[in-house]
Amino acid sequence: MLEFALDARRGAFHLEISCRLTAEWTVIFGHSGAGKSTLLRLLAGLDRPDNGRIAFGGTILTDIAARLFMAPGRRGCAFVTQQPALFPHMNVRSNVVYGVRPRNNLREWMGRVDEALALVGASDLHDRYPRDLSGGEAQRVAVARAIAVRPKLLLLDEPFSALDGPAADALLDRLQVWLRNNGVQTVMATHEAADAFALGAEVALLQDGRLAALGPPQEVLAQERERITSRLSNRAVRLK
Amino acid sequence: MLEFALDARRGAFHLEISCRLTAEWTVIFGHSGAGKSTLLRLLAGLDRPDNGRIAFGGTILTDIAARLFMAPGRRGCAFVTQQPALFPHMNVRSNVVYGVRPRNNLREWMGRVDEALALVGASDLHDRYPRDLSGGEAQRVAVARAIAVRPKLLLLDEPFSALDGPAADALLDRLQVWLRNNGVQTVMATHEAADAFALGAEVALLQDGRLAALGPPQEVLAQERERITSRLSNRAVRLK
Amino acid sequence: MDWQAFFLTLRLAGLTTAILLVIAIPLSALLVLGRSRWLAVVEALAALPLVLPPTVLGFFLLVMLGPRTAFGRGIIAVLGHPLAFSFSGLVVGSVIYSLPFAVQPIVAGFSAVEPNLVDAARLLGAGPERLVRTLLVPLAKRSIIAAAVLTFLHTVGEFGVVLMLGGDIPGATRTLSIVLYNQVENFDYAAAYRTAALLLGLSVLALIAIYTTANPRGDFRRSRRA
Amino acid sequence: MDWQAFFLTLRLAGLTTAILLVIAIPLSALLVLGRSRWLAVVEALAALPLVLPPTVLGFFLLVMLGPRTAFGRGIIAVLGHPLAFSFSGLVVGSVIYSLPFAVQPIVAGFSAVEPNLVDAARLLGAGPERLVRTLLVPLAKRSIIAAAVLTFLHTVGEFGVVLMLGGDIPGATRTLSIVLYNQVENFDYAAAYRTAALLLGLSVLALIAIYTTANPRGDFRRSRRA
Amino acid sequence: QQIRIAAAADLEPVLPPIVEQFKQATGINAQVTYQASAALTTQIQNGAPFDLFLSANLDYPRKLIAAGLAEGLGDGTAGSPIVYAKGALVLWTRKDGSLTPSVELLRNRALKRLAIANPDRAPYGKAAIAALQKLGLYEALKPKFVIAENISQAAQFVDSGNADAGLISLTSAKTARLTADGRYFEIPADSYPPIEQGAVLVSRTQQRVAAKKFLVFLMSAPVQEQLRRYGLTPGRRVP
Ligand SMILES: Nc1ncnc2c1ncn2[C@@H]1O[C@H](COP(=O)(O)OP(=O)(O)OP(=O)(O)O)[C@@H](O)[C@H]1O
Ligand SMILES: Nc1ncnc2c1ncn2[C@@H]1O[C@H](COP(=O)(O)OP(=O)(O)OP(=O)(O)O)[C@@H](O)[C@H]1O
Ligand code: MOO
Ligand SMILES: [Mg+2]
Ligand SMILES: [Mg+2]
Repeated sequence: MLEFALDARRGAFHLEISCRLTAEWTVIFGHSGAGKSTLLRLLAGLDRPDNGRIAFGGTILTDIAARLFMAPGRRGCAFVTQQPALFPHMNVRSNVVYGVRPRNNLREWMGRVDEALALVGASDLHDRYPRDLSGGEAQRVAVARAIAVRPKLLLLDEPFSALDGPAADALLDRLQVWLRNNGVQTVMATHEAADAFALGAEVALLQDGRLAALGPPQEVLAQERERITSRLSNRAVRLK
Repeated sequence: MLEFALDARRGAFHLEISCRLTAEWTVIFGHSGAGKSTLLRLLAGLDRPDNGRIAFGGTILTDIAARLFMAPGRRGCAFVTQQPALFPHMNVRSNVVYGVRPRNNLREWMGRVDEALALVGASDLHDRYPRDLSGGEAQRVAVARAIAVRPKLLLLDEPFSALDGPAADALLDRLQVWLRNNGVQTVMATHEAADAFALGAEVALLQDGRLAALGPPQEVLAQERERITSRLSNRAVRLK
Repeated sequence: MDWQAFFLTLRLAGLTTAILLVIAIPLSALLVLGRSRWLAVVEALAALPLVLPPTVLGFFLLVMLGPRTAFGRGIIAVLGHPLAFSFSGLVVGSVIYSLPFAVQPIVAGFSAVEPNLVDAARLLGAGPERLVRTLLVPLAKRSIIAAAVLTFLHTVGEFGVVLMLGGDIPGATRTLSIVLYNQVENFDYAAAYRTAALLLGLSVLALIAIYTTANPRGDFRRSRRA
Repeated sequence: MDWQAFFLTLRLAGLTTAILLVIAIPLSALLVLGRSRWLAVVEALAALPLVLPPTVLGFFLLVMLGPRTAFGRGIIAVLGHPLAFSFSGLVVGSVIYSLPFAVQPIVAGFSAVEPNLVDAARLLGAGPERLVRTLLVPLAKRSIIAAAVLTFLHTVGEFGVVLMLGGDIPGATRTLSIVLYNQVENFDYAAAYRTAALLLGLSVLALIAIYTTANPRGDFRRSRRA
Repeated sequence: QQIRIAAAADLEPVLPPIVEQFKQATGINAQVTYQASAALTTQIQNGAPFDLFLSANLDYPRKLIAAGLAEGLGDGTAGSPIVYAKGALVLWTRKDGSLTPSVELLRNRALKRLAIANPDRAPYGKAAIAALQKLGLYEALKPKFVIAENISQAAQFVDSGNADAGLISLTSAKTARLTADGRYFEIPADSYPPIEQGAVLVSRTQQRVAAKKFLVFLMSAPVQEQLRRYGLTPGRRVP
């Protein structure tokens, strides 16, 4: 269970959100600039809020009033940022293995890397260097690197924006099964409302730094649904 | 008119394409790893092919046999790369104005910047630095920077992957009008087949480094259309 | 404190640093952006002045700039006097000796600039000159500061070349390092300690000022969003 | 050619470079990753050895390490002899004098590493030590090479500190720079030219080897795809 | 057996054959470090492991004696350094220049730059100033001085053509290198106080006997006589 009350200013932008996420998979939905990345960075511990606290599974990750701040690497939390920040001087295997612990069991190591890469469909990229990957390949490797650490909490910031719809859907499905089996709570920022439905995820709707709604997609995206369906039908019509 | 015959190897990947693009707007469609970015980089002059030539509007841009290679900045061509490579030490205005010439007319300068930023809906970002932009904002600024130079040929590599569908559609519509008015030929890589229909663009379908088909979307995406419409309908159904 | 020597030293170090930045920035850009294999040789040559003891380098310069070489005679014909024993001579000597201090960090700094950004600038029509001015220099700012600090401080402390080429002429070539050396050699330790303390004190203050503004700590390390 | 002096010099320069990298890498990491305002002061102090003429610095070290200070007497009590006039003494002097050549470029190099990558490593649980070893050092490779080259070459050419602190004892403190200086002082120019030519020749070869491997030109500047 | 000698830089052309002869005669190896006398004095003050110090003047040895760091054996007492040689000052020019060394040259307007050694500590520099003052030329020549760290550097200033003439030591002028390219004129010995060079035993030496043997050898008649060849006048006789 992830619980937080956060208050953070970035220039004119003001993020002020307080909520409790209990679902296995939460989708943070919102337009460009709504504050999705800002929120995830705070949760991951990459930034500090001006005020507020974050607790996950009973552990306090951030508590400004109590001067508590747990380092990003200690939160049991993995974060796939919007730009896949792969280490350019390491090949894909070394990137994926970077966060794996303990570091003394080579077979365990290699096993985890293979599992993670297979899951994202990047098994043949082992020896490549990041600059030799396509945009979508880099994103998949970044996801593999995050799940290889076996986090308790996984934060994803538009992780499949460089993949086409079918590929992203297939990947999400596989990922969902794996994460469920491994008991990982996931929070994913996206601007694809359809993802929420496909995943059967809880939806947190961000608007301008506030939480506009929280609940199942059918409720939260009621308005949005109209717009999306009409657009989808339009397109479907145009396609025909 | 853009005409090229290219042969380039990158590790095990082999790009071999020869075609002539005459449409105002061409969409390069293909799965992740199909070779979209590789092709655009060759057209922009960021990479050299192993063999082949590129000609645009009668000018030869690249001709390996004849040892001709025009520098990227001289091709009358702007390129929005898949990662928006904004200059981190300059604010948005300075980024957008960077390629504008001549550099002696301040009003012209400012006019162009304002026009470009307005077109992509980023007019309020003038004074921001790149690290203070959201993912979608950065992409829009990158597009503004490219069109501010008034290119004859515009290359876009998944320029709106960080925007939600409606926002991307609206932007594409505005951009199409502007580009038409300014007589710019555009080549855009995307994995959203729907874009091709929306734009009424010609489609070049890439598969594994080869040109699988070239023509109007209705023809080229015949197979693809089936998959897409069924998926769209599925989703539309799930949404209901 | 010999204030004349103090200001002479400042002038020498300042001028040397300025000249070296003007030389080292384009040279480093060439080394980083160029593609010829010969550039490794140029880069190696640019590091060489360091290998020789400064007094020996000073001696070679003394001979080379003097009237016994065609080069030296050319200079004398132009200036009307040999470069040695003049302020300009010291500048020439210091520039040559400190060249590696400027080139090495700047080459490293330019090499670290994201190639993606260089590509972006090229696409927008930037030629080499603009690339260096608007991209490499500001993005390698920290390396350029390092180069300037190394060059400046080293010239302040420079002694061997100055000793050889200078002739200890007050107001022209008597720098603070010579004064300090003379104080030590003449067993005037009290004066030497005073001079050294002043020099160190001023340097520390200047450096703290530079480092506080150059690295606004915390902020500098802020990662990019999104 | 005085081969004893030659190998002594290599040993001194090699050891000094190794020690300085071991000191400068963690120090630079602290300066770059730390957040305290006092770090600007530390950074300033680390640049100071340059300000003093090497002979004067050598003199201060000589006095400090000698039997006339409590510190020096302590060292003599431990070692049985003063640090000065021994090989270890030269190492100490060279390390102190060359500190800025190592710290300055490395700090600049570390500063240039993408904060996004540092964040990514932290998220994956890397502590400071791992961050430095797996990320900062390999990504600032070019700056570390610059630091090593500056330190090594400068120690080869180092003269003032060695002269003062060494006492020119063959096999212990007679380095090539002293030999070369003595040859020049003794009007034995032919020998001086030979020694200098050999030194320069070897250095050029070594440097070309370094720069050809460190910067595979063209390839190095290849931009990231996608 | 081995002794370590700290010797003034101007002895570098002089001492090597003497050391060789000493080794032949006694089997003792003398290993010499040549540096400016002032630097050597500083080093001895701070514990340098030398057994003997051959300075280019008397001041530095006296200073060490006063500090209890060295022992003189001159006059048969421990109180004063042994004067092992006296130096001579010469005016030196290059042969290929238009100037011939002479007192007249010092008055010549064509003389633009005159190299001297640092008068604060180099004995030849002190002597040069004294001589010029005696000749009444000091004020006129002062703006033309270029000051070198030591005699050998003063010679380099002239030898490289950057200075027109230099007041240097006879020992330098007599080296093969400088005789080949230059001419010298000996400054009259009565125009400057004698350049006496003193030797002392470093107090903390472990090689007292061997070091004294070297001093005795240095002061022996044949060796003293030999010094003339290198441009030094023999010092006083050993008592
Ligand atoms: N330092 C700053 N100064 C001003 N505004 C800022 C600053 N930092 C962030 N912002 C603004 O905060 C808003 C939220 O940014 P955030 O990156 O969280 O958006 P997002 O929801 O992730 O958008 P996207 O989908 O485009 O990635 C944006 O409008 C951004 O411009
Ligand atoms: N140096 C290389 N070695 C091996 N393979 C390479 C190299 N460079 C590129 N590739 C491969 O070439 C293929 C085409 O890459 P490209 O970036 O053009 O794909 P793309 O169509 O843009 O994909 P995306 O939609 O994911 O961005 C990819 O499979 C990539 O892994
Ligand atoms: O031998 Mo000296 O002490 O350099 O004149
Ligand atoms: Mg975002
Ligand atoms: Mg791509």
